[in-house]
Amino acid sequence: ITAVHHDLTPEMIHRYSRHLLLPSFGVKAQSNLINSSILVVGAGGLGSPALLYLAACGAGRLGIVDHDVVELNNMHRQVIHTEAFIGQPKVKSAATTCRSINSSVQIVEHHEALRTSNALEIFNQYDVIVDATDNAPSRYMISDCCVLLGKPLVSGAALGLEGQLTVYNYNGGPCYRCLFPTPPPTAACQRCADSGVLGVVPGIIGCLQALEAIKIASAVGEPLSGRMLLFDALAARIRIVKIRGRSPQCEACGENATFTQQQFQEFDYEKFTQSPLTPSPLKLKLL
Amino acid sequence: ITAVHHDLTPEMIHRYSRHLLLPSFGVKAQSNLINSSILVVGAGGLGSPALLYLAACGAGRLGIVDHDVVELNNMHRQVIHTEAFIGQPKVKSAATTCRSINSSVQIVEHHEALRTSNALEIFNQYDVIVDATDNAPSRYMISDCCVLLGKPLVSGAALGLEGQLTVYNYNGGPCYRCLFPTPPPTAACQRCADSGVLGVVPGIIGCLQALEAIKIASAVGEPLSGRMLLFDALAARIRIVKIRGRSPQCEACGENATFTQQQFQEFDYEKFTQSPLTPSPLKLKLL
Amino acid sequence: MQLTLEFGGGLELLCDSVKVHNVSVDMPKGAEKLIMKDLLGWVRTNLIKERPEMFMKGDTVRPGVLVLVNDCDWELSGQLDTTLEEKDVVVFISTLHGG
Amino acid sequence: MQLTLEFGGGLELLCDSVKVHNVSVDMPKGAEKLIMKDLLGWVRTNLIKERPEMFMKGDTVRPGVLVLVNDCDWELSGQLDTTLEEKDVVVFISTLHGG
Ligand SMILES: [Zn+2]
Ligand SMILES: [Zn+2]
Repeated sequence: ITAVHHDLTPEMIHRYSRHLLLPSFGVKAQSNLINSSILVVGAGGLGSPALLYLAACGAGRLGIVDHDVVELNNMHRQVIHTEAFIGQPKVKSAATTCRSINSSVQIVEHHEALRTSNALEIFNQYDVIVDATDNAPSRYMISDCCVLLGKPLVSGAALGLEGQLTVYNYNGGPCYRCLFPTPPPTAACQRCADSGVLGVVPGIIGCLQALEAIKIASAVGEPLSGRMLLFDALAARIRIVKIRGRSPQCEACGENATFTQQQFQEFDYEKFTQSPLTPSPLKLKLL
Repeated sequence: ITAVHHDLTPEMIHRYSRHLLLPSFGVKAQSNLINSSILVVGAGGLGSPALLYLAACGAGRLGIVDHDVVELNNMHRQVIHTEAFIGQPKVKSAATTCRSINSSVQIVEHHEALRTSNALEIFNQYDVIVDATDNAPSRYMISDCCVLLGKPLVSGAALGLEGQLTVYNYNGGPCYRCLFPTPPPTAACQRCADSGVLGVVPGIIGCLQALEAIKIASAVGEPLSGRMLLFDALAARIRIVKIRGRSPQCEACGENATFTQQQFQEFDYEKFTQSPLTPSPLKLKLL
Repeated sequence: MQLTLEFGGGLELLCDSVKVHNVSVDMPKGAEKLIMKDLLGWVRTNLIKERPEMFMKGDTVRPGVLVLVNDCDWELSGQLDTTLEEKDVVVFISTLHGG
Repeated sequence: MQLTLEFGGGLELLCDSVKVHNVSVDMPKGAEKLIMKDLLGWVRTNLIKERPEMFMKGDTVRPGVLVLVNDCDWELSGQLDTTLEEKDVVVFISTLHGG
């Protein structure tokens, strides 16, 4: 390895040596990563593996937004949480695990629900946003906020035995509204809590989200922008398809879009999607 | 959910409720999983996420084989280990984390290097074997042992920014030797320690290994047998290709194969592949 | 015309939970080609067994459904006017929100 | 004949670290088809820049290399005798052992 100017301490050189050995990653990409900040919205099924790998890889500052507490029925998929944290805030539990695997990363706890009133201020503090939420209004809100602030968005979703992944608002690519200008009917917005999910499916999608966030933050490779990954766990089939580019007619990012931060703060995402941002839990009856 | 005979305790019904809700998984598959045993060979880059998700999902008994200790330069990818366990056995560290996320799973620690002298006895105790090792002789040894005992083998590999995944010796499908009857030249057998690996790449492959092991143990879906997944992280490309079936000429599993347990125990895998089973660590020099 | 139609993201529940359908679709009478508009009508009549409003709205797919012709978003090939060819693969997939 | 050749699992290092090559390969003189045996020779002459012994051994690929023609193991299509068609995609990939 040749001499390159870098900000790596001897401890970091040791810790990240397997990254530094890679010709296509190396000191430059690791330095980029260490100087970057990444926000993960949601410390649940997708956020758990995303946070584990983003902490391990050496992202400089890692933020976690979540308002929820750890429950026993999360633990089949939310592997960042331990039984000892049941009943405690997910943000606190996730931050504790992240710090235990990499004490050199700055972990920021945002223990609050993401709302139009706090999203701009929180997102402003990060370079890359990871959407690891579980409902339609959050997805529109997060995408719109990323468009307003010019932040790349790594978006993952998982339900049942399927998963989806893409990167929005990156380098001239589409935003969430370019693909989905009109919200789906409420009946089409099932969540894991209602319909179930095989735990390892968000595990796979969340790891892929971490990879895309790492690629963007370290400026290596080709992020999954303008493309979408579709994963079918039962059949073991994966498609990576080409999706539309930025829509000139998009109300958020289009040529004549007039959506302002002020309008964002007043926009009612729950009414727009006819779904709640923080749904009530389901009670399961099983004989 | 209708009444089905099952072995689930009320605590399990609560914990696995998102699996039980799934029409294509449900009580039957969860019961199969709880009554199954899975062995993960290697608690490193692939084994870390595989073990996390296999513990979380409720595999009844989960074995871990590894002889190594946790080092700082493992931590960028081996997210099951915490800094507190640096210098301690990986098996102990991994088992501690598994127990902390699911105390209802029986975790078995095999703190020893896998050798021809102990492999048959260890593998005999499990239904499904996960190969999460990092070298060629181990891969031949594990495959041969699975053929002798009739165990399905979920095989993953990762190096640099690429990963590979398939299921061997499952339901009439090929074994490792069917695909690779002759070992590659030593120069083609690079390991992560020599050549580097982006930490999240084994993360993704290890999660996919957990998924395939879950599908086999719970008897749902189509395991990746006779097919191989090829992953290119930098380009965000994935191919799932069709590979050859069982070879009639295979020395391990073919029609006229005469390979016995006795011969296995005497076979020199290090000489066969001209590579060590437990290679010496690399010293990295970085200016 | 032989086509492969795939449903995902929950849309398969509208077709007896079958994800992959290998089908033969005739050209509309008097027409020289089959376009996506024709295919949507055919799918609604022949494959959708329940809740058609979860598949279509007006003369196109409902909001939240992506349509892919040979792994490419139909917005890039002319949407309802996309001409189909022998052996094309058409995927209908509902966007997921879970996590 | 237009072909797409891809190298992976480290084999791209033998071709200036380029993974995907869109190439035009002529039929052998007097032959009516191009088979994999011909293509291997062409690749060795035109694309492999270093350590050819890491790509071939004798007249076939070295042990540990999988060859895929249109996403299908060449063992299923006749190995060295596989006939190539216009626009085929041929992947050469070295098996990985890391973890
Ligand atoms: Zn837009
Ligand atoms: Zn075999």
